[in-house]
Amino acid sequence: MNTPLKRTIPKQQFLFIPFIMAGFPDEEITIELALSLQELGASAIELGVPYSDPLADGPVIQQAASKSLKSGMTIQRAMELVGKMRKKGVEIPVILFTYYNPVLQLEEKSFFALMHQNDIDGLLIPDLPHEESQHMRKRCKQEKIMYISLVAPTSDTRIEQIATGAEGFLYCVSSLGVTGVRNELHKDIISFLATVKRHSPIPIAVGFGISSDTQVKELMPLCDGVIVGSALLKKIGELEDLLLNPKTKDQAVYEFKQFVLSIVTPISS
Amino acid sequence: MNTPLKRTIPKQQFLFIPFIMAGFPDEEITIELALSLQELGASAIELGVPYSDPLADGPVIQQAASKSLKSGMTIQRAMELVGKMRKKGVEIPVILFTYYNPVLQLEEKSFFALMHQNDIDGLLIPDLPHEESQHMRKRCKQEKIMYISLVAPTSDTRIEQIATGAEGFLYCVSSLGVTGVRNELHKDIISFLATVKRHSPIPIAVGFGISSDTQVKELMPLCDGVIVGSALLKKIGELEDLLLNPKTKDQAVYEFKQFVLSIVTPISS
Amino acid sequence: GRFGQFGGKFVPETLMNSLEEIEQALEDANNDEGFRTEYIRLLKQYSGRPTALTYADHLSSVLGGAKIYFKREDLNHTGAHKINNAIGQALLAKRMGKRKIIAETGAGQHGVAAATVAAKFGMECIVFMGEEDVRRQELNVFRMKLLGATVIPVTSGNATLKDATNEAIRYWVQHCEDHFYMIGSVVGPHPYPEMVRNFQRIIGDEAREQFLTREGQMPTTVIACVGGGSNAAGMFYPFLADDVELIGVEAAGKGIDTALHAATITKGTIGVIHGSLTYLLQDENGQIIEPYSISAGLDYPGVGPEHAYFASVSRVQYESVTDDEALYALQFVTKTEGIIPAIESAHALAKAIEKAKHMSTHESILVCLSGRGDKDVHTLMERLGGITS
Amino acid sequence: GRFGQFGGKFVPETLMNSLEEIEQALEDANNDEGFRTEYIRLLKQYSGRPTALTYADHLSSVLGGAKIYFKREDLNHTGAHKINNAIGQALLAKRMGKRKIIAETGAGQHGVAAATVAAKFGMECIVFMGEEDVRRQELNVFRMKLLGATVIPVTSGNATLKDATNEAIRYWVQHCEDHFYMIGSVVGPHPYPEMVRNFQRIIGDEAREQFLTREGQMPTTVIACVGGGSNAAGMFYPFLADDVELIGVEAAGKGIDTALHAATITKGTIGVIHGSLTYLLQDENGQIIEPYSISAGLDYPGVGPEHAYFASVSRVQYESVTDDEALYALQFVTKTEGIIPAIESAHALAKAIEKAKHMSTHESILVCLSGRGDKDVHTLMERLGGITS
Repeated sequence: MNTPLKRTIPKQQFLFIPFIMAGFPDEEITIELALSLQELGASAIELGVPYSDPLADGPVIQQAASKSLKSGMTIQRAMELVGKMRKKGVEIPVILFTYYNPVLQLEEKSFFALMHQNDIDGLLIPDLPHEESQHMRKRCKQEKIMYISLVAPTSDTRIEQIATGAEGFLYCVSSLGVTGVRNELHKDIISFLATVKRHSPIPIAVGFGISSDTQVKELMPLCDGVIVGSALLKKIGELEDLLLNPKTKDQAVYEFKQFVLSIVTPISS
Repeated sequence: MNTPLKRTIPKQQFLFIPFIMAGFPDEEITIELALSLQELGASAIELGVPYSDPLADGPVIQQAASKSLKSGMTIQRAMELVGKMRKKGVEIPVILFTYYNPVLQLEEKSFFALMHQNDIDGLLIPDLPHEESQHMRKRCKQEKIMYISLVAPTSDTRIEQIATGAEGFLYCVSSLGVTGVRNELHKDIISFLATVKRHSPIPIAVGFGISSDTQVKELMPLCDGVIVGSALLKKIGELEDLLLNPKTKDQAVYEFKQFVLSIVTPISS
Repeated sequence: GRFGQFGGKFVPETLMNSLEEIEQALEDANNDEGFRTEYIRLLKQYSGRPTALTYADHLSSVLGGAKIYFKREDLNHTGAHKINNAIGQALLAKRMGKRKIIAETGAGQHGVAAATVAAKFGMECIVFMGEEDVRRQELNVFRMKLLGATVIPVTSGNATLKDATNEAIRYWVQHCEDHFYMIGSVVGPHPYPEMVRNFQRIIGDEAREQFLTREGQMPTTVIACVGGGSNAAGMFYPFLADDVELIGVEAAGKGIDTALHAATITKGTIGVIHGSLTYLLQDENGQIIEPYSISAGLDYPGVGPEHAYFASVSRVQYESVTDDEALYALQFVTKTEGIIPAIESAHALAKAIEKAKHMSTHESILVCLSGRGDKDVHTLMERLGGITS
Repeated sequence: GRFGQFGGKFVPETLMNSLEEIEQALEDANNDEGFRTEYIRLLKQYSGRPTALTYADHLSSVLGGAKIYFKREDLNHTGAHKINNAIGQALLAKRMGKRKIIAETGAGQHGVAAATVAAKFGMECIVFMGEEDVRRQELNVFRMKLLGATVIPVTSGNATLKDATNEAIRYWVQHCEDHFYMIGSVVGPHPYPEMVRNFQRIIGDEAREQFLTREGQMPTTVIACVGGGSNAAGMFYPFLADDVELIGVEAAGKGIDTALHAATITKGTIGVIHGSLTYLLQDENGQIIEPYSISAGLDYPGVGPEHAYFASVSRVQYESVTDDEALYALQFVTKTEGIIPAIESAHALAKAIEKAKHMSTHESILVCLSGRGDKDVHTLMERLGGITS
């Protein structure tokens, strides 16, 4: 099948890339949250595919994944959820965030067919490092899917190698570690980001641990965007019951948006 | 001190040698039981000294010893109990049956002094075999105390050696084993007793396991006497409460005597 | 870093540098005669190697078939083969200047081994253990604490070994700068499977030499149990080039036709687990399935990638043995040889017993008795309760 | 059959013939090179000897004094030195044509060793164990049953080791024709103390040679714990003629000035127990007193007669260590050396730690680490509960 003209990551604005989990707390709300994030100026959305063994994720995302899995979410349904989002008006780029094993279990042809059918723009596989992703990167290029690469402070001499040929944006792990809300930026973050910036032909976005406007403000001069995941899922988790109750849903979505705004204020202002 | 003319084990009659435990169920009853046994024709009395670790004794004697110990019985008190018996009229030979360790803890001089003071005629130490008893046998001879030796079916070539120089009577262990009531004579008992008889210059008495007139009848042609211990202590144990109650004591002593009679009938008839 | 198509380094980018550091250190160590000398010295003077090769004369004569030999890894310090690897990795960590050890553990055997070497080397040790396992294996938890280790109960996922491993990796990701992750089996990203196999091949090296000396020939068959597969990898490796039948025994739990088993190669499909491409138990959507076995050490949803390779090229035959068969073998060997094997090892023994009967007395089976069963006595009491009455 | 005035055969006449049979069989065995060959072969190929000599480098450096070495009897099959003797006596029983083994046991270590060799040799095994100990040591009871032994709970006396021994002797008296009584320590009537010491001297023979090879000289001091005293007898014997300080460590329980201890030589008097003239704990009327120690293996009111002799001629110095000191040493050694010693062995270790501090780094202490502490983990959990929180 032919692929439509792909969406791209905007290069002129400071990027705000939120992460949400497919099916958490349910499919309908996931769509609604995506719409809200688009409305709040998200540059793209990372949609997490829940996985049984998410070894790069902290407890907040693990728990969200676990709940989503229990309700029957699969990689295929997560991808189809993007198709549904599109129908409901989500127009910004959507990046599928999934561990490698679920991808591996789909025939490669089916996987890319599903990517296209559901209008998914990018792919991020946290446990497929540069050395192991050669084939997938090549295939994504052929299929015009952005393959998002990650660099970490420990990547060191590998940064240049990874940055070369990276697509969409370069995901910078802001501190050593798995995803999760943290209060302190890694002390070497400034030199790390400078190094990445020097080597990267594309925008660099910082993720893993961003939870406040202060952090965003600190980061803005150092990079081209931020990824916010755990902080959002934590909030969604807190609002879960309200979101699932039709009577309180709107109020909960409003609260969620207020929370997101509180973090991204430095960007919009 | 000078020792009086010693009592001896009669050689003309079939011997009935009962075993009772010093202080079981109490001192006074022990004396009374000794008197009863004398009255019933006992040729001698073995008086057991209770011991914490009576490894040659079965459960009945162990239990009697344990009770007696708890009431404060010691080897010295047991020996003094013989003195008391004498005063109450026990005139037949009394043999002190004691494990070696309590004897060892008394100065040798004190031990023999106590033997004499309390008019004790013999000594039997079940855990002092021939090889270890040389000194004690010599001292007993000097002190004119009968040192009672044991032979067992397993003694085999040792029988002759043990029998030579044995005093009083030769204690034949009727079956392999510790003291206790048994229903069956050791199969090789006949040839065993014949061998002992052949080598023994003194009467041979069979012990360890005699509890019925049938056994006594069977044994009479084979030896010169029987030792009855566990069967008596078992009966005393059954009568314990009655013996200790002044109101029922006489009846209990009567029952005890009836029981003894039932076993020794073949001898007296 | 591959065994055929299997293996690899499927880990977050954050860890790639650590893996490269380890590779580098390993290469240096391999070029340093002093490293191996120290490793062998510790195995000998601390863990008591060489472990015995025991001819199971009574068992063999009762079965009337092949002669059965046991490689006695149960006689190692801490009671299983795990210490071979823990000593090797601790030496490597020391060489790398890392004084803090991370380890994952299921039943606690590797955790105890890691805590043990950490104590001996004066290192800190943090052990991740599923909360469920912490509860079930309180004696081993106490042992680790007595050894000075910190035991972290893991509540994520199903709170078992798989999740403890995830959590250990997460912790490593955050603390890789000064921590060394001591993996307990031939699993994980490259270079772990190869490294652990090399630290465990002492089992096979010794056994092969002992057997040759004793019997003047090779065994007909070599059998070892396979969870992650470290004792099997160590046992098989030196025999690969020999004309010897190699059999790996997986845990069939309640039966491989039920959902309750841990027979990864027998029933699994190819995927990625804990950084490595290998066979694993997963559903059609690529979600990992919790395995089951009475044996905590075999209760793992993946398997070492080199075993996946051995299976793919048919050099090693992988079979499976149920809980009941293993328990029967455990009792049989205990009663005839006076050796209480670990339930893990009993899986290998069950296969040996089954095969020996159909072999001639001129043939022989060498079994890796990977650990002692003392740790399993509680489990056995529950399952065989009748024996105590 | 005497060590100076100590020892002897203070048993019922019924047993004298059995003792003579054993003496005769031992003499025959000693003249038969094949017997020793088979004994050594089993120790090596079945029990895993020689056991390691471990230099406790971390512990020694923390203490800053003498170099401490451990003779690792904990690495034996079944986890303690007890198996050395059980193998020897089983071979003797086999030679005598006896297929039924009687054993007494306190905590269960000797019972397990006896049940183990009985299984290996295809013999029956009946183990006498105080009812109180049966309750406290249910894991070991289960182990023995798994090994096919019959465990008889003893209710007489205080239902502990002393009474189990009495009961085993009583059973032996009744069944001596076809049963072999396998005593677990250097106690009992002649020839047991000498026989058990000879089956245990492999400890000292190996350790002496290993130490000489490793250090090129003799250790300054050799230390072993003493209950009945078999590990100490085995360890000390080969060093008797050397210029080496020998220290036996008894259990001081709650303190030797309290009634709760098992310091037989330190506080006992001469008497007869279980067929042997030796030191024992008794009251002034010659009744044996129940001893106390946190360590079930040292909780015995007597001591091997050869130790009484060594004490009387001052060749070995007997000291004592309290429960608390032993527990502290156990934890200290575990944390610094990664070895959880048996509480028994921890008594020897406590003395070694105390002495090492006051010795120079040129001096050395060789400690017999007689068994592993896995069996004691329950006891430790109760006593050190805090560690788990």
